[in-house]
Amino acid sequence: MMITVHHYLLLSIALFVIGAIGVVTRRNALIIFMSIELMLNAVNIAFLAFARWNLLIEGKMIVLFVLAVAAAEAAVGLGIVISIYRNRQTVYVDEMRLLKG
Amino acid sequence: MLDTLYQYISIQTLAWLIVALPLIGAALNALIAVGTAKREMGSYRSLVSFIGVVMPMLAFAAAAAIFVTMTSFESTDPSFITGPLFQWAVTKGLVIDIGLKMDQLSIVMALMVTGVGSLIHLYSVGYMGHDEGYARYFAELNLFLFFMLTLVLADNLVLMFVGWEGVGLCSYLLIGFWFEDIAKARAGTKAFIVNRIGDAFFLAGMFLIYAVMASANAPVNAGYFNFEMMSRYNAYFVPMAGIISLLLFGGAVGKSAQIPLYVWLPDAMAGPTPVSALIHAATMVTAGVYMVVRLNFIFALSPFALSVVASVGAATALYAATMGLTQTDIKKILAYSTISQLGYMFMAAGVGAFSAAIGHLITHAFFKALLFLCAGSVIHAMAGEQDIRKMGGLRYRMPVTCWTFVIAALAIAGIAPAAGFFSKDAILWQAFERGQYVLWTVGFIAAGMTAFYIFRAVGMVFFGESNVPPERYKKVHESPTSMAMPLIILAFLSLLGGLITVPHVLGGTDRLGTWLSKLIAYETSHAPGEESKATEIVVMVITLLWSIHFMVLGWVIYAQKREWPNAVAQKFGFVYTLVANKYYVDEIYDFLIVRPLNWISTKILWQTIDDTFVDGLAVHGTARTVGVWANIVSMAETGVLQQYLLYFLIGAVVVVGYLAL
Amino acid sequence: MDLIYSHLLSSIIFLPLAGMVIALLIPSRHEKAIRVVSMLVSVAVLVLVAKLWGMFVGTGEFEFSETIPWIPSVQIFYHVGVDGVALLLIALTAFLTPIAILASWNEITKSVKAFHVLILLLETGMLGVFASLDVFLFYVFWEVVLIPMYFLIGIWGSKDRIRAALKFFIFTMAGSVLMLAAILYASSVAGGSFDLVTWYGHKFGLMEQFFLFGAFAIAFAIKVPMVPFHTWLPDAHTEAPTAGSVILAGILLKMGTYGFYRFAMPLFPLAVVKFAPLMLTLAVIGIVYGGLVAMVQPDVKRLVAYSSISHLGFVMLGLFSLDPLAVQGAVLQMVNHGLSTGALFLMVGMLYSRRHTRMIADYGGVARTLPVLTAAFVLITFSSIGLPGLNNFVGEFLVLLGSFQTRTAYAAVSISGVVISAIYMLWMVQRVFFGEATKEENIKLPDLRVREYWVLAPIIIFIFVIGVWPKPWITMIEKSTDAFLTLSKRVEMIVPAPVPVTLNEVKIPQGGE
Amino acid sequence: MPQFAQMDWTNLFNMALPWLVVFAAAVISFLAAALVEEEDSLVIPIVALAGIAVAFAVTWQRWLSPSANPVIGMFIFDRLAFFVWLIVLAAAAIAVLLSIPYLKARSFAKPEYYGLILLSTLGMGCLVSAGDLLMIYLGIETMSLAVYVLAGFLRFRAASNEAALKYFLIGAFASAFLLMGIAFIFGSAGTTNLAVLGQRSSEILSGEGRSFFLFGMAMLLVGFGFKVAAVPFHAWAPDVYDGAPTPITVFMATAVKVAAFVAFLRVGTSALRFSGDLWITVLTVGAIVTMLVGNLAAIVQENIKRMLAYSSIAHAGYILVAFPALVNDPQGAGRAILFYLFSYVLMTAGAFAVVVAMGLGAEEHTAISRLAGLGKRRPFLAAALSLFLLSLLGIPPTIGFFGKYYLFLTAVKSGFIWLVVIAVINSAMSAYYYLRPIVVMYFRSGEEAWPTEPMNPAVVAVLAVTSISVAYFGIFPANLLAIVSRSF
Amino acid sequence: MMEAILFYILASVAVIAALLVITRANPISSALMLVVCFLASAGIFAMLGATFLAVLQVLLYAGAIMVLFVFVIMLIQTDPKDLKKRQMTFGKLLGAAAAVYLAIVLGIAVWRPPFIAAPQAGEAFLTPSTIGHQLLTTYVLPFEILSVLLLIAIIGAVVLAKKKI
Repeated sequence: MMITVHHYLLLSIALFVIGAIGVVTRRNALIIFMSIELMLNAVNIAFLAFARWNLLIEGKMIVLFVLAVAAAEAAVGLGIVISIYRNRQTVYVDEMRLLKG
Repeated sequence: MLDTLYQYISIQTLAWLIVALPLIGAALNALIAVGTAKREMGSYRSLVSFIGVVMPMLAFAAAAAIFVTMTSFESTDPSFITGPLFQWAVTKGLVIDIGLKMDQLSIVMALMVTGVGSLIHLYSVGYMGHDEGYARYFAELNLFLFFMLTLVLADNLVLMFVGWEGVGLCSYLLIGFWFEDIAKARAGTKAFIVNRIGDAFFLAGMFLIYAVMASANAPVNAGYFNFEMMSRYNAYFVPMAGIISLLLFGGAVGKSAQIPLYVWLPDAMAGPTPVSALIHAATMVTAGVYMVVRLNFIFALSPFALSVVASVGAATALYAATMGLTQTDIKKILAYSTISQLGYMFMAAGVGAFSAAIGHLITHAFFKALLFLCAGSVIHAMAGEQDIRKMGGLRYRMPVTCWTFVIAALAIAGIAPAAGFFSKDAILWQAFERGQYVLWTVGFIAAGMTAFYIFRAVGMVFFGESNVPPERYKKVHESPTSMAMPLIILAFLSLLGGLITVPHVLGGTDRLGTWLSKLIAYETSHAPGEESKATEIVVMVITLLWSIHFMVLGWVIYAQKREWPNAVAQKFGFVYTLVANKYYVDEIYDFLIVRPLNWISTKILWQTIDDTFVDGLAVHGTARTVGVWANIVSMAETGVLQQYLLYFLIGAVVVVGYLAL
Repeated sequence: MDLIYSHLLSSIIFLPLAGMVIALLIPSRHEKAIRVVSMLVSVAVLVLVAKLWGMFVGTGEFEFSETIPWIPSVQIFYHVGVDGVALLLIALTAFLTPIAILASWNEITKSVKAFHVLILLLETGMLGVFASLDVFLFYVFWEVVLIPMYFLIGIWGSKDRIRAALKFFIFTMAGSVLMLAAILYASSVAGGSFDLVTWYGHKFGLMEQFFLFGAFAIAFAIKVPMVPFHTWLPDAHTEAPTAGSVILAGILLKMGTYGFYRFAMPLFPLAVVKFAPLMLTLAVIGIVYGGLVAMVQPDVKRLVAYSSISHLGFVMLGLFSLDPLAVQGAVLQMVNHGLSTGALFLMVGMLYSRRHTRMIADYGGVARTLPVLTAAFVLITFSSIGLPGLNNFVGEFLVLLGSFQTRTAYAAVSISGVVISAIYMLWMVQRVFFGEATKEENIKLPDLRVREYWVLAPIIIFIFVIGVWPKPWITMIEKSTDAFLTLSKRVEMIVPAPVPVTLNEVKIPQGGE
Repeated sequence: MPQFAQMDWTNLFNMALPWLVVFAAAVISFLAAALVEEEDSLVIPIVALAGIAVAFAVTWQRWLSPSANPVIGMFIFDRLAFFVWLIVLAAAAIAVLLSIPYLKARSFAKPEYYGLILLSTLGMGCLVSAGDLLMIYLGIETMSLAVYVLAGFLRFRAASNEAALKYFLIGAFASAFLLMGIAFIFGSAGTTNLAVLGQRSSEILSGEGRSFFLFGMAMLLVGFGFKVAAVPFHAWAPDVYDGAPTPITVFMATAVKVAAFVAFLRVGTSALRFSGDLWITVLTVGAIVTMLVGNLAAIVQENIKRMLAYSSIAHAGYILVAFPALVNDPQGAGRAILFYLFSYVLMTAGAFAVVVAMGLGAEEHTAISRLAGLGKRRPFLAAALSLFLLSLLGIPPTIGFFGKYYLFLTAVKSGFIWLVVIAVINSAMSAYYYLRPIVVMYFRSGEEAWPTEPMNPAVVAVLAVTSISVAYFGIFPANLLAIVSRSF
Repeated sequence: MMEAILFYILASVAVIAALLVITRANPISSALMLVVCFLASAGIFAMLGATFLAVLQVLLYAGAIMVLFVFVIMLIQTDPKDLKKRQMTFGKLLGAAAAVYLAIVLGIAVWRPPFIAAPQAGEAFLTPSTIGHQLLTTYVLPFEILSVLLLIAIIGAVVLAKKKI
């Protein structure tokens, strides 16, 4: 039973899709955000799998950057969530329908 | 004397003057009319009269001078052309010159038009004397003369058409002269529109002539529409002659008020009576006849077309005469009479007796103008009353009018030796001689009716007891000299005008026929043999007796036994109603053409096709569809983030699915 | 002055624009000054056009042509020039614009400055459309015309003006964007050039011709307008102010027919063969249908608008019958329609300014109170009907005569238009002017004012001039229409050869049969 | 991948100088924020503007004399980058200028604001000169992160919060897709360098890496589709444009979009176009749907900001019309896209500037009906808005017309005539909504004497520059066209 | 073989944890499950030879970021009873279906021969020193940009989240 790059990719895709499902099904902004983090994590797995199989260091370096960017995004994203909570006392996106049409 | 004239002015210029003088008069009077609009005319009135009357008279003088000159020409063909004043249109394939053609036919017409025209202008001075539109009236009347002379003297078909339409315009303006009466304005509109229907055919005929001339490779430079050229390339017309003739005749039917387009003429009586006399009796309505004679070289090529012309003419002659029997409006009687007489002319043309047609045209101009002017005189005296049932016994109050009217009535009834006798007899004889017995019979019957209805009018208006209220009757007076004078002159002409067409059999020379013979392509001028001579005299006498019989009948019944007609009318109630209502033709046209056209235009074309389908369904429908989709697309933007994410995901799935599989 | 004379055509095109700038600089409270300046500028344009007319030879080629590189990297040039037809229409534009300004002298009181600025801009656009020989340039001017007219209708129009303006804009826009697509495609197959003369020399493929012609034809047919693309016209005409209606009917509609004359037909002769029956059918339908619908309109302006549809049907009939006489007639008919319908709108405007209604039913019997206006109106009516001796007859006669020779059936049906036009016009005149003045308001109305005489007199003079002596006008356009026919009848197309892009002195094939 | 070790530091410094200037200005503005006491001091915006101006001048100078060897590491300092960055800088300057009165009117002139704009601009600089997918990702993130913050900058306003949240969540979601795409492209090609990808993509596509490569490409397309607001990845745009502070809306609609498009263009020309038909189909369909949805939805908008947002979606659709042409005629299509982007920035910025000018009172009024009678009250403002709208509509002689013309010409030349026909029909449809504000301004009369505030000099400056440019380049596009041609 | 067992264990933990993340009503539970998922992923990272990144994942992600998350959750949500009831809507179903379809499509696209094992030799082992070297040579430009990014994040978070500036 050989574990090939395809196995890792399938895992990555599975996590990515689970994240995507979470994004489209949940209404809590925080959980949506977490789902997105799941997707980024899946991407990282894909990068590393490819790096491993192609014997390229670039893949791993990119993951490093992705991690950093994800952290930065988390900071800003949580800031936004807090500021909206201050105004509206909610984090449910279906209650935010001020802008539409 | 003429030689002195020609030292100063060439005969060509003189010819141009015939046309130009009325135009100048029209222009001057139009300026006065615009200048005095909404103001009192004051002293301008005499200036207007002067210009208005003198110009036609000068034109008449010019025409007379040319006529005299032409008769004195020694060559066999006295006709001449003026040459182009200017070229109206010149392009590859089309040359139209503005030129006049003075020949035997046109000069006779010009004489008649200017002559009768001058008299009627003179008459109008008195008749219209107190109208506020005096200047306008004379401007329009002069303009009419201009166009009529253009029509008559034109050397090509297009210029003739200019005159043709121009007289239509003037007719429109003059019928609706008293435009404040909407019925009169309506009559003018109707006249123009009905004429236009004929003109459309005329145009089509012209286009076919062009096609023929083009196919004949005629030299373009001379102009395809030039009468001279057309007659020169006569032979090429053979294949198309029938259709061309019929189309042109369509124009004539409109202008000369034949079946089925005669309906405008009775209504046209709404105009001032001198106008009716000039335009709707003497000149314009005869333009159709003139055109047929002018183009006789085409008509003669198609026996079928000629037979159509003759049949329509005969039918109209009889049909209009029947309607003349029952009318009670004096002008209407004369109008139907005019239609009927025009029918005679077409019958003559149709059997090929073109010069007889012109002969009747001329004499008819005299006596019918006279009839109208007399009627005008009566109406003038009766303060606008036109119903003959409310007249009677007027001969004591206005003798000149009465006796001139009687002379004209004799003429139209065809009682020898008045003018109408010779000209009408010529037509009937020509029909008879050529074996057109049906036509002859129709014409014969109509002749009797003519005599009857015209003397019915004579009887009811001038003789018998007066139906005029006594106080009014006392006020009735003879017309002033300016009006009486033309009556007398025309009476003279009506009495003696027949001399120009006295046939050989009566020892005459048929001067007109001889004069015109050069121009007539196909007049079977039988040298009358002994047999036919006898026949001719027999037929003539029968016709004369027939007419006299009806004349007397009409006079007796309506001057003496006025209760009879009512009895007859009651007995033949249905027929009487039918005829008295002019066979309901106006109503039928209204029902079959006018209303459906209006309804279709309004309901189907405008409201259904235009508003509902094109604009509504197609244009606004598109807009609405776009609007609906816009709303749908806009509604998709619900404001809920998850929806957006869903669109995103579905989009991604589609893109990835398409690319990755 | 020399500069103006050496670039006479360009000076004519851009003089109104310069006038517009001047008008913009005048503070808007000096209304009189703005009016005077606009009037002077438009008259100056007329004078220059007269000068141009005097120098015009009439060779059938494009004269006064000027070529300046504009966007050379995409082969777009400022290339203008005129043949007889273009010159005639330019003259018409230059002639009607001052009249429109004069007609608005007292009528327009709102935003006077903007009004004149827009009129002058409009004039530049219209002149440019008729003078352009570069298709891109043509399209630019074509669209430039759209905006000022939109504002003219939208700001100074009557009640329903907004909808009418929008309809006008979107209709025209819809057509012209298709034309844009066609222009793009045609240029891409014609070697990237936008020069009309180069295009004339290019052999477009059969299917290409069909599609390109279709796109051009829709754009122009909307502008003409041909049935069934006509429904914008009654609305636009009805709602537009007098000057707008005059220019719209007098000139803008001619842009459509001119488009057919200059572009759609000579460029795509094979398509002309294919589509002629369709176009002729539409033209004939327009003649009859427009007339019949005009007949039953309750609104004078709508009536005149529908009559335009009918009249322009004659123009289209003339163009598509491809007969020399018919084409000449069609061109004259463009001018004649501009004069007569322009005058009709002017007079309807005069009536409106007195009575503030356009409904026929509100009038009746005004002939008594307005005798001179009535006289002029009847005159123009007969011009519009096509009375011989007046201008419209010349065009109609030539169109019918010519088309009768090549397209007998269509022409035969179209002759009915002659009757119908008499019906609707005279019926309208009868209802508006004749009869007894039963309505209080109609009894006391002032007759023509001095300014109104000046507005109408020039048009009436030309109505007579063209009607009585059409020869010089025909002579002026003859060579051009011959060239048009030569191009439009190229069923055997020119041998495909790489066309040199020499823009100066390119000659189009000399006319002749 | 070019080795960094060999890189010429001097050259890098030389080339990236404008980037550094902007960064320096940002840092200075943050430092100044600590020193300046009053909130609405003009010092910080002036610092920002000065930085942008210097950067602009330097960039222009670099454009005039580009380096012979533009590739430095993951950057490509070519004329394209400089030209686009000029546009971006101009857009940033416009955003800064408009922000001054806007924030002042709302008493919320926080000093961080301008620094964030500058940093975002810097991110765009990286994006437009990126020669590597990683750099594209980082550029996008840098640019977007700042804009997320800016969109939600008016913290007290619910709409602003909401806009920021929506933008952020969808943006992050899209980044995940983009990254996944990069991962698979990396996996199939073994590199993220665009130049190398360009050389090898045909080989990869015919090899066994094909499916990975196409998968990656699809994900990448999704990511870019989000950034340029192409349908169906557009849904955020109207809400975010609507809710964000108007100067930031300008910034998003112009600078962000331009940068994203240029990055897309770079990727498209280097690698993706070799997939030929697939690429064409997806982009053709995308272009059509984007135009349709944008134009349709814009028709029913009552709010001018939303209307312009949909309009900008539609314009993205027009630009996408030229993308399929990249396959056959990369140069022509690229130039057309660049020209259009330039014209798009001018007219969109101008139109939004008018919206800003209208919103300098106590409240921000963005309902189209509020424009009633503006033609009378503020003739210049109304005329400027009309000009921009007509330019957006594509009426000559405005730059919008020539841009559209050039764009469609390219597409036609590559044989996409039917696509162009659809595009022009859309263009006609757009007349519906572009004319509405004009109708309201000129044809309807408004009772109130509103807006009461006098024109702000900063807004006037923006309006003057944009309107004159729109008109001038519309009539004489030749010079601009020459610049564009030398940039691509 | 060992590798396979390890892989399947870690993978199933990660997937199950991920599923729990998106199904828990309470964000706290989700956050905790996310930590589990990240830890499992760290294991996967290590298996793929990126030990340093695995460590980083644990420290940075499972540690720092998730703590931040939990802080925010605690900050804004006082009572679990306030949590909204989850509801099934058509949109959600459609979204889930689309995502599943995406997974199938991707699976088919990815699951294609040749299935090859990872090459054993020549693997570039990513040590901290390699990373440092790389960051300052090849990746120096992205690294600099990253610094700008982080600057933005800091300022942005402050601007947005601070109660009063």
